[in-house]
Amino acid sequence: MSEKNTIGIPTVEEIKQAQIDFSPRCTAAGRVNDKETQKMVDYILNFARKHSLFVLAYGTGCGAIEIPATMTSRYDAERFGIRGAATPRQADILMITGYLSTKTLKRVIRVYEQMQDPKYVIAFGSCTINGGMYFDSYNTIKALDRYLPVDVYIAGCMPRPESVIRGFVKLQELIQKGNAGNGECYRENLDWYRENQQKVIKNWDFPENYNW
Amino acid sequence: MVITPVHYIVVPLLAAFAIPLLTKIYKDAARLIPGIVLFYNIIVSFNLLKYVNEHGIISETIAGWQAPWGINLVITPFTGFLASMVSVLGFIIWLYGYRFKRTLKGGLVKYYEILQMMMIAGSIGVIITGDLFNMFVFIEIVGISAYSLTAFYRGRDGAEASFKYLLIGSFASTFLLLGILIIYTQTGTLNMAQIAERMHEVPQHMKIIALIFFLISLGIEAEMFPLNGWAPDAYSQAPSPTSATFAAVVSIAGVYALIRVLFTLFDVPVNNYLMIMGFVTMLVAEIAAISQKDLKRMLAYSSIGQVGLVLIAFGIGSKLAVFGALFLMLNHAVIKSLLFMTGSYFIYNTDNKKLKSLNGIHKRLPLVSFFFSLGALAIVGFPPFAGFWSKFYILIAAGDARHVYLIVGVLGVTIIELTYYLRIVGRIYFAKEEEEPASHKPSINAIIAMSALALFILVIGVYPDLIMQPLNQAADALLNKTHYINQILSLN
Amino acid sequence: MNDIIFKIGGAFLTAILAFTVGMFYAGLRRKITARVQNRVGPPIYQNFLDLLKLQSKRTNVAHGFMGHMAPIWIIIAAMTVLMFIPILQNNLWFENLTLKGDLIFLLYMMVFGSLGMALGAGQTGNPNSAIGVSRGLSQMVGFEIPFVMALVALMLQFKTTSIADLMHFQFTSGHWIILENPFAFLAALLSSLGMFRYSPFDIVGAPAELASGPMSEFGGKYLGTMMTGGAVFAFIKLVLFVDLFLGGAGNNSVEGIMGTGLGLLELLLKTFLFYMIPVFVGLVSPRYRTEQAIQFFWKWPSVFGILAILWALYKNGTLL
Amino acid sequence: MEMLSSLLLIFLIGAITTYFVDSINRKFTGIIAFLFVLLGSLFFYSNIHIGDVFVFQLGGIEMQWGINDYSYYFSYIVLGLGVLALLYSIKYIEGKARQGYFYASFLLTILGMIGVIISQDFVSLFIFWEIMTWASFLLVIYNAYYKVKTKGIKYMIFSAIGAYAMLTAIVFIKEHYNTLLIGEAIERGAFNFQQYRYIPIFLLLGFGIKAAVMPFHVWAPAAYSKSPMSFTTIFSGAMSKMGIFGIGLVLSTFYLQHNPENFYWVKLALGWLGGITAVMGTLYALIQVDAKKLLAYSSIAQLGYIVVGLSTGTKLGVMAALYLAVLHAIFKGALFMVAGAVERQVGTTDMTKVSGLIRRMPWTFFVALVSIIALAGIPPLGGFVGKWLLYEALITESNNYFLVIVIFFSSTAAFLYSYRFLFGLFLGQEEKETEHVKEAPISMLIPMLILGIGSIIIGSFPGLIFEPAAKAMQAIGFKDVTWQMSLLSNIWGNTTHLFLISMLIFSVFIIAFLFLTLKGLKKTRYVGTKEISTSGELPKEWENFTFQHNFFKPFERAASPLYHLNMNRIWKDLGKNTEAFFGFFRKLYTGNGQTYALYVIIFLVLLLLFKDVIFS
Amino acid sequence: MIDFHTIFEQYKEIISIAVYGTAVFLIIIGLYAVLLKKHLVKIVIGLSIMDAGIHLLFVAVGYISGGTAPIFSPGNENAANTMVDPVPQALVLTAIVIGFAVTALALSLVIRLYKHHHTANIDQLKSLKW
Repeated sequence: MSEKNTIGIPTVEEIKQAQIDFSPRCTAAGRVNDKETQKMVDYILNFARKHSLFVLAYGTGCGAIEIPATMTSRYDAERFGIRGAATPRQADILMITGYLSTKTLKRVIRVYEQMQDPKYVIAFGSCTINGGMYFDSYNTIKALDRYLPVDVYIAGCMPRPESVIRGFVKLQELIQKGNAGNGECYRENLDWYRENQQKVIKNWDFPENYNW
Repeated sequence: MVITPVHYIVVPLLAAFAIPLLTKIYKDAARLIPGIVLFYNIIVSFNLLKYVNEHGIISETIAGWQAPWGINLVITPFTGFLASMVSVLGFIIWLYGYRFKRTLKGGLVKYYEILQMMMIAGSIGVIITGDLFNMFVFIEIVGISAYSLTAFYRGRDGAEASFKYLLIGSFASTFLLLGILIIYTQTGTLNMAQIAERMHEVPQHMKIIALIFFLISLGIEAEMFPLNGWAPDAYSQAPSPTSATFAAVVSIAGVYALIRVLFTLFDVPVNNYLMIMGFVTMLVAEIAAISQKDLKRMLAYSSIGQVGLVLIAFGIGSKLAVFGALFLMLNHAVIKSLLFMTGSYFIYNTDNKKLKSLNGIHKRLPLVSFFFSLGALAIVGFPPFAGFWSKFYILIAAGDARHVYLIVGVLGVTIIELTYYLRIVGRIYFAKEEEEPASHKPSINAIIAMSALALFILVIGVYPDLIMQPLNQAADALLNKTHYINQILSLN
Repeated sequence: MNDIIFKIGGAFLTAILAFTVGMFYAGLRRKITARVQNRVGPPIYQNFLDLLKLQSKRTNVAHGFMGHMAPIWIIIAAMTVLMFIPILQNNLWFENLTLKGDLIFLLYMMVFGSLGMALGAGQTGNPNSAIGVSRGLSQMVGFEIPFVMALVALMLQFKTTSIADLMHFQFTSGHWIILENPFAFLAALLSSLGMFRYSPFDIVGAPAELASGPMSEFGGKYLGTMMTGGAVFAFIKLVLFVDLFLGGAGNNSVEGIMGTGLGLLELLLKTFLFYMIPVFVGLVSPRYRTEQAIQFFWKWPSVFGILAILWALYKNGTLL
Repeated sequence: MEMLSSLLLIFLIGAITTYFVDSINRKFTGIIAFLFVLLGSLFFYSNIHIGDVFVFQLGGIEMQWGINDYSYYFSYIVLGLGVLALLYSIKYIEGKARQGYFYASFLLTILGMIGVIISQDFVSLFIFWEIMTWASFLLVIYNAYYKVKTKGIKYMIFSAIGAYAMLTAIVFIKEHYNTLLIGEAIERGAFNFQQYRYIPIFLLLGFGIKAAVMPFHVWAPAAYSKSPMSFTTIFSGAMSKMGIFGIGLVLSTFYLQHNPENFYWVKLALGWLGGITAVMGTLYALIQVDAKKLLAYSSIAQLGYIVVGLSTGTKLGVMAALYLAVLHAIFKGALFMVAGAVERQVGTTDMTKVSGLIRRMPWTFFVALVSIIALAGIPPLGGFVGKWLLYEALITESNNYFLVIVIFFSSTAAFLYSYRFLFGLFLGQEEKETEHVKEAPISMLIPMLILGIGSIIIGSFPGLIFEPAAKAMQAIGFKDVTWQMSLLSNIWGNTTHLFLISMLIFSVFIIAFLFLTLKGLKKTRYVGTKEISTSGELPKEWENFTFQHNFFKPFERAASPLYHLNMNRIWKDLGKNTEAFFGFFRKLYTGNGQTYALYVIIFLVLLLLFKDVIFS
Repeated sequence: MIDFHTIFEQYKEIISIAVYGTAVFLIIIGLYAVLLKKHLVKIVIGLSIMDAGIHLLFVAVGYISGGTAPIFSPGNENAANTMVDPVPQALVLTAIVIGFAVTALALSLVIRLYKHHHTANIDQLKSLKW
C-alpha cells in the first residue's frame, strides 16, 4: 500500500491499524516508582513532584488558548503548584494542546527528549487522541501515544479549563501513586517509538548517537 | 711644513685637467684618479687639521701677493674640520660611485668624475679661502659643476632641474657680486680678516644692505627658505652620488659661507634672523617632505630641513649651540649621504623613484634596507645613533638661551620628520611586495662606503667623545673672531 | 576547639536561617502576587516543594564544566557574603566573620555569583542565555552606580567602611541612617529595585521573550541549587539594607535565647517591610527595556546618590 | 659598578646573537633569546644589589646608572615578565618569518626598559627610553602588513610627542637647575610645581603618553592589538609601567616636597584624567569584537586606575598603584598570552568568528578565567586587593569622592568586557571549524599557568608584593609604609582578611562542588553545546547560535552620549587636516623656475624694506 | 682731434650718473626679462644683461676720474694715486668669464629642454614640483 503513497502520508488503513496497536507497556523495571517498591522517600518526593508541576505548554493547536485561562485568576492553576516553564530543561509536563502536524511532531519529540526525568506528557483535546476533526488530514498525526508516551489525555474539543485542571489533578494522582512519568519507558521502547516517528517524519535528521 | 692648503685646490684642478689626457692612456684612469686625489686631500686635511690644532691658524698667501690684491687660504680648526669632513665624505662618495657609473656610457664617465671632483674641490675652496672674491669664484666653480651634474642624465627632467638651479644660482652670483662690491667700496679690501677688522668703520645702512645681499646670495647656496626652490629639483634629478654630494658637501659649503660671512665679517646681530628663518626653512621643508611621493625628493626636502636646524643652532650662537651645529653638520653630511646612497639603490631596483615601489624591498636588498633604516632612525635623532647627540646639544643650547618656543617648535617639526621617515621604514620592511626580485645588488665598494658611514653613525652614537675635541676646537675657532683676524693679519 | 565548633555551628545556623527565610519570602511573594491578581495562589511553602522536586529530578543535563560550576559560583558568593553580613547585633551565634571584611569586599563579592553564573550560562551555548547575561550585566552597571554612591556617602559620613561599624553606630546612637542620610537611603532603595530583578527590571530573565534568560538551559539540581542561592541572596540583600539603613536588628537588652529570638523577630519584621517595596513595585510595573532600565538608574537614583554624598560631606563638615 | 653595564651588554649581545643565529638556524633562535634573557635576569638578581652606582662620562655629560628599591621593584615586572614572554614566544612565533628581527627587537626592548629603570640621569633615561620606543616600534609593525601607514606610525608619533616632551623638560631642568642627574634634580626641586611648573608637566606628559593616559591613549589599542601577542605581554604588561615608573617618581616627589593641598588642581587633574581614561578604556573595550583589541582597551583602563592611585599621593594610593602595576603585568600578561594562544591555535581572535574553545583549550581557559577574575577585581584573586586599596585610598585618604564613583563605574563596566572576553572566545557553541583545534603547546602553557597561579597566590598573600612595594615607596621618600601579609587595612581601622576569605571561598567551593557533582552523578548527562532547547529545533552542524554580534548593544544605547566622545576620531581628523594643510603649504614649490626667482626678489625686497626691524 | 679728457672733465657728473644709471637700468631690464619673459632664451638673455649691469657697476665703482691704467711702470711709481682701482677690473674679468661659462651652459640646457619638451616656454616646464 505504501508503494502507492509517494509522499509518505499514512493512509486510512494505516491509521486504523495504528489505533489498534496500543502503545507498548513498560516492564516493571522501567518504572522506578512502582507502587510495590515505593518507600517513604519516594512518597515524600512524589508529594513534592505532584505539587510542583512546571508546565511546558506546547501551543500547537487551538488548545493553546485554554492555557492562559487555566493559569490566570479565574481558574488559577498555580494553587496546585502548577506554573509555566519557559524551557524544556526546567519543565516537568509537556502539554500538547491540540492537533500535531507531522512537521511539529519532530519538534515536540525533540522537546520531549530534552526534558529531564521524571517527565510527563498531557495530551490535550480530541485531536491528540484520535485525530479529532483532522482524522483524515494528510499532515497531522492521529494518535499521540504512538510517538510519545502520554500520561493523561484530556478529551474535548476544546476541553474547558475545568477539565484541564481535572487532567492535572488526575496526573497528580498518578504521580502520587508512582504511575506517571514515562521517560524510562520511552527510552526502553525507543526502537518502537523511533519506528513510528520515522514513518511519519520523512526528513528525519536526529543524531544517531543522540545523547539524551 | 710640506703640505700646504694650496694642495687642496691645485691637486684636484690639475687632476681634473689631466683626466681627459690620462684616459687616453688608461681607460679606468677617469675612475681611479679622483679617488687618489680625494684620498690625497684627506691626508692633506688631516695633516693640516692636526697642525692647526697644535700650532694655530695657517694662512697661506698664494704667489706672495698680499691682501687685498693677493689671495690667501686659511686653515683654522673650524675650516680644517669642515675641509676634512668634506674630503672624507667626498672620498666615500667617490668610493660609492666607483662602479655605479658603469651603467653610464663609457665616454661620460670622465666628465662625471671631473665635475664631481671639481665640485668637491670647489667646496673645499669655499671653505678654506680667506678672500671674499675668491669665495665667489669657488662658489661659481661649485655651481657650474653642480648645474652640469644635475643635468647629467639625459632622459630625465635633469635639464629642467638644472635650468632652475642655474637660474637661481645666477641670481645668487649676481647678488653676491653686488654684496662684494658694496663691501669692497666701503672697506677697500677683499680679504675677509681685513674686512672684518674694518667693518666697524662702514656706515650702518651700507653694512646692512651688503649684509642683505650676502644673506640672499649665500642663503640660496645654503638652501634657506624661500630661496631654496631649486634644491628639491636638483637633489632629486642629479645622479645619486651627486645628490649625496649636494647634501654632504655643497650644502655644507653653502652654510659655511653664510656663517663665515655673518659671524666673521659682519658685526650685525643676525641671531634672530637666523633662528626664525632657520625654523621656517625647517618647518616648510618638513611639511613639504611629508607628502612626497618621490624618495629622492623627500630626502632633498629633509636635507633642507636639516640645514634649517643647523641655521637655528648657529642662530642661537652660544658655544654649545655652535658645537651642536657643527656636530649636526657632520651628522647630516654622513647620514644624508648614507640615505642618498641607499635610496639610490632602491631607485635603481625599482625603475621609478616613487615611494610606492619600495614596498617590501627589504627582501631584495636586506643590507641596503638595514642601512636606510639606520640612517632614518639616526637622522630623526633617535638615540643611540649619532643624530641624537647633535640634536640634544642644540636643544640644551636653546634651553640655556631660554628659547622655549624654539625647542618646542623644533621638536614638533621633528615629529613630522619622524612620521615620514618611519613610514618609509615601515614600507620597506612590512608593506606587501609588488616588484620583481632585484637584479642590482650593491657592489662591494658601495657596501664598503655605506658600511663606513653606518659604522660612523653607530660608533658616534654610542661614544660621541671620539669627535668631541675637534668639534670643540672648531666651535671655538669660529666664535673667536678677534683671534682669527689677529692671526691672519699678523701672518700676512 | 570549642570556639571553632561554635563558629561552625553559628555559620550553619546562619545559613539555615538565610535559606529558610529566603525561601519563605519567595513563597510569600508568590502568594502576595496571586492575591493581588485575585487568585488563591500557591501555598507559602510552595518554593520548598519546587526545590525538592528540582533536586529530585532523576536526570540532569550539564553543558560542560562551566555549566556544571554555574550554581556553585552562586552558592559560594551567597555563603561568603552571608558570613560577612552581620545578622544580629551583638549576637555570638550570628557573628561569623562580620568584622573581617568591609563594604567594598561585600560589593565585589556580591558580583561574584552573577558573573560565575553568567559564565555557566555562557557555556550552555544557548543564545537566550547569552542575551540574558548581556542584559543582566548591563543592568548591573546601571544599578550599582547609585548603590555605590549611597555606600560611599555612608562611608564618608561615618568614617568607616565596615558594615559592622555602621550598625554599631546606629545601635549606640539610636539614630537610624535612613534619617541620618535620607538621600543615601533613597538611592539605595531605588537601586535595590534593580538588584532584586523584579518588574520593571526583570528583562534579564523575561520568560516569554528569553525563555528565562541565563537559566534557560539549567534544570534539575542545577536550577534547584540556583534557587537556593537566589533565596540566600535575597535574604542577604534585605539584611544588608536593614543593617545599613534601618538600624539592624537585635538591639534589645534581653539576655539569652529570648534575646536572639526577639532580635530575629525584629529582623524578620524589618526585612519583610523592606522586601515589600520591590515586591509591590514589581506587581504594578510593566517591564523596562535594558537601556531604559540603565538610564533610569543613571538619572534619579544617581542624583540622589550625589545628593547623598554632598549630604554626607555637609554632615561631616568637609563640604566647602 | 661594572655589573650594570655588563647586564646591558648581555642583552645587547643577545640581540645581536639572535639576529645572526636566525640566519644560520631558525630552530634555536627563540631558545637562544630566551636563554639570554634568563641569563640576564639571573645575572641581575644574583650580581646586582640595591645601591649599586656606576658613574661615567659620555659626550661631556655625566651619566649615572644605579639601582634602588624603586627601580628594583619595577625590575621584577620587566625581567619576570620578560622571561615568561620569551619562553612563550618560542612556540608562539615558531614558523613565522623574520624571527631574528623579532627576537633582536624584543631583547632590545627589554634592554631599553632595564636601561630606563637603572638610569639615574636624564640623558641616559632619555636614551634608553628612545631605544625602548623604537625597538618596540619595530615589533609593532612586525605584523602590520598593509596598514603600516596608520597603525605603527600612530604609536611612534605619540611616543615621539611624549619623548620630546620629556626632552624639553630635560633641557629645562639642565637650564634651570644645572644638573642632569635625577637625584640632584629632585633635591633642587625640579619636579616642583611651584617654580617652573612646565617641567613636571612636560615630564608627566612624556611618561603619561607611554602609560596611555587620555587623551593620548589612541596609539595604544592598535599598537597593543597589532603587535605579536608574545610581545604585547611585555608591551602592555611592562612597557606601559615605564610610564607609571616616571609618573610615580614625579608625583611622589611633588607630594613629598610640598603640601598637596596647595596644588590641589594637579591632583584633581591627574586623578580625573586617570578616571576618564579608565572609563573610556572600559567603554571602548566592551564594544570590541576583536579579543586583542578588547584587551588593549582594557589595558588602557587599567593604566587609568594606576594613574588614579598615583594621583592620590597618599601611602595607600601609591601602594595601590604600585600593586596594580605588578598585578596588571601579571594578569594582562597572562591574558595577552591567552589571546596569543588562541590566535596561534585557531588563527583569529575575532570573537564573532571564534567560540566554544573551552573544551579544545581547557588550560588556556583556566588561565583566562583566573586572569579575568583578577582583572575584574573579584575576590579572592589578586585584582580585588588592588581595587580595595584604590577605593579605600580614594575614600579614606583623598578628597576626590566623585572620582570613586567614576572608578567604580569603570570597574563595574569592566565586568561586561571581562565576560565578553571569556564568552567570546571560550564559551558559547562550538564551531565546526574549530574542531581540529588543540591545546596550546606546553612551553606556551607554562608561562601562562605561572602567571595565572601567581594571581591566585597573590590574592591570598598580597604581602608578597607589598613588601617590595613598601621598600620602593620608602625609596622614593614615603615614610613608615606598613603592610601585612594577607590583611588589608585602611586608616580608619577597617580591615579585610584575605586569607580567611580565600579559605572560606575554597571550603564552600569544595563542599558545593562535591555536593553538586556527586548528587546523581550517574544520571547527570554531559552534552555538547549544540544540545540546546531552541523551541525544539535541531541546530544544524554548520549553524552557530552563539550570541556574538552587538553583544552589549543595550548598554551601548544607554551610554550612547559617552560614546560620542571619540578621541580616536578627533586625532584622526586632526592628523588628516594637518596633512591637508601641509599639502597646501608645499604648493609653494610650484615647479616654475621663475616663481622661485620671484621668491628671491620678493624676499630681497622684504629684507630691504624691513631691514631696520630685522637687523636692529 | 677731440680731447676726450676735457669732455669727461666737463661732463663728469653727468657721465657718472649715466654710467651708474645704465648699470642699474641694465640690471632692471635683466630682472624684467628673467622674471616676466616666458621664453627660455629670453631668460638667459636677461641673465646676461643682468650680469652686464653688475659688471658695469663694478667698473664704474673702481673708476677714478682721470685715472690712468693701473700699470706700474718705471718713472711712474706714484701711479698708485692716480690710476684706477685694478681690483674691480680683475674681478669683472673673472666674473665675465664665469658669466660666459654660465650662459653657455644655460644655452645648452635650453637646447636640451627644447629637444625634450618641444617647447621653450618656462611655464610648461613644471614636471618637477611640490
